[in-house]
Amino acid sequence: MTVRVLAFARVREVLGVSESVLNVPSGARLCDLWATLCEQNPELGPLTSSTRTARNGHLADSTEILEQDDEIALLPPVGGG
Amino acid sequence: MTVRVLAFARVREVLGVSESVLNVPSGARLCDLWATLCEQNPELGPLTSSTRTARNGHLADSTEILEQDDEIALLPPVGGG
Amino acid sequence: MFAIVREPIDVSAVEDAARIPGAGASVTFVGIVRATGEDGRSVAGLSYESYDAMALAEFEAIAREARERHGGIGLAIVHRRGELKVGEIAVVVSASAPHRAAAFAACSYTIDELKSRAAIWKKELYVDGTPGRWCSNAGEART
Amino acid sequence: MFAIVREPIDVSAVEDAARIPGAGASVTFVGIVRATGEDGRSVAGLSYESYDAMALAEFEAIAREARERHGGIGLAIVHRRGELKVGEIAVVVSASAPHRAAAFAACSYTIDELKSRAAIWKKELYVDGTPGRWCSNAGEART
Repeated sequence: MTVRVLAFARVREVLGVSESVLNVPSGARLCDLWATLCEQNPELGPLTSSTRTARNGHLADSTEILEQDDEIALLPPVGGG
Repeated sequence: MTVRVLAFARVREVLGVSESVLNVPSGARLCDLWATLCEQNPELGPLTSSTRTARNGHLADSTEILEQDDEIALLPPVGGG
Repeated sequence: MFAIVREPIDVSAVEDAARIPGAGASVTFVGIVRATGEDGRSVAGLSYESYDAMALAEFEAIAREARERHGGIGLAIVHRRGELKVGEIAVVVSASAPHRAAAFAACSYTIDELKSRAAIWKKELYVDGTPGRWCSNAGEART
Repeated sequence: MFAIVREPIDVSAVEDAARIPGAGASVTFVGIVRATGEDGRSVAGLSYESYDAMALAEFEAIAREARERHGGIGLAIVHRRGELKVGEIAVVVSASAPHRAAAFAACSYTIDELKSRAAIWKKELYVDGTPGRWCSNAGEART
């Protein structure tokens, strides 16, 4: 199963890409996706508590189960204006 | 002795002119000038309590004594903005 | 920029004039002639007159006060006089400051004080042709 | 008008878009790139990025809230993204209303909420070439 991952600001810089399509096992939750990303990119770890996640344009709980073609956005603390 | 009188808004309409040069007796006070104007223009009477007076660009007390060439402005309640 | 003008006001020029070096925020108030008068009657326009010397001195006094309260701010005030139609701009107040709290406060303070203190008068002219009426800000609630 | 744009923002166009019929007051906030960073360092510019879909949805949500609080108001929000130099305009919020209290309150509410909620990020770029720093509004005092 694949999901699209959008990353912004510091999280984007750590991942090195703003957008990617990732394979995730069926039944995986948002927090599993984040954990996988942290394993591959240890610098993400310290950002865990400050990074919120949106699923298909809406803030999501980390326990939500991913579905095929979900658009997952990784959102550091905002700084607009 | 003469003073220049500037009138605005409703007071200007009652006097019929925005600017005039008036003869005043030596020693006359601001309130004497107003009283004279009220005699000549009875419609001014009801405006007495709401009209402030400036002398040479500064709000003045009605007991101040007029001097030659004073610029006296008759100021109804303001309504700018 | 402190001015009373006969011609339409260029809002951008007032904003620019108020902009200080180091500004992070600019707040601009624009006052527009409304179609509805104070007593609900349909307004065709407003006629403004001013005692320019005193009004401009008051603009500068208000600006001094705003600077005392809010520190290093930039401020510009332009008021129009003459006959204005509904929808036309009567007054523009612009304030700039390093941060937005001061810019909002200075702009709001300035228009409140201008309305209550500056030697400017306004007559409502009605669509139905009934005699115009001089409007006072005396009873108006401060914002 | 709710937009995130790459090009310089036309402040007048945002003001015009926010203008409702019956408006007696328009209040416009302009956010400008400052030369001094959050920690006092000299800033060469800011780099903004955004998640446009979520940011625009948030602009509309904030506008709905402002209308619920302040009645018949007009509101427009335009934010810029990309690299901005010191002195350039990053955001414009304009509100119009029959009277000025609502216009001031709606404009102020909107910029406060935008800064704390919209999916927009800002990196300070420094004159001395040291690595840029992502800035969060989380700790910022509301005005």
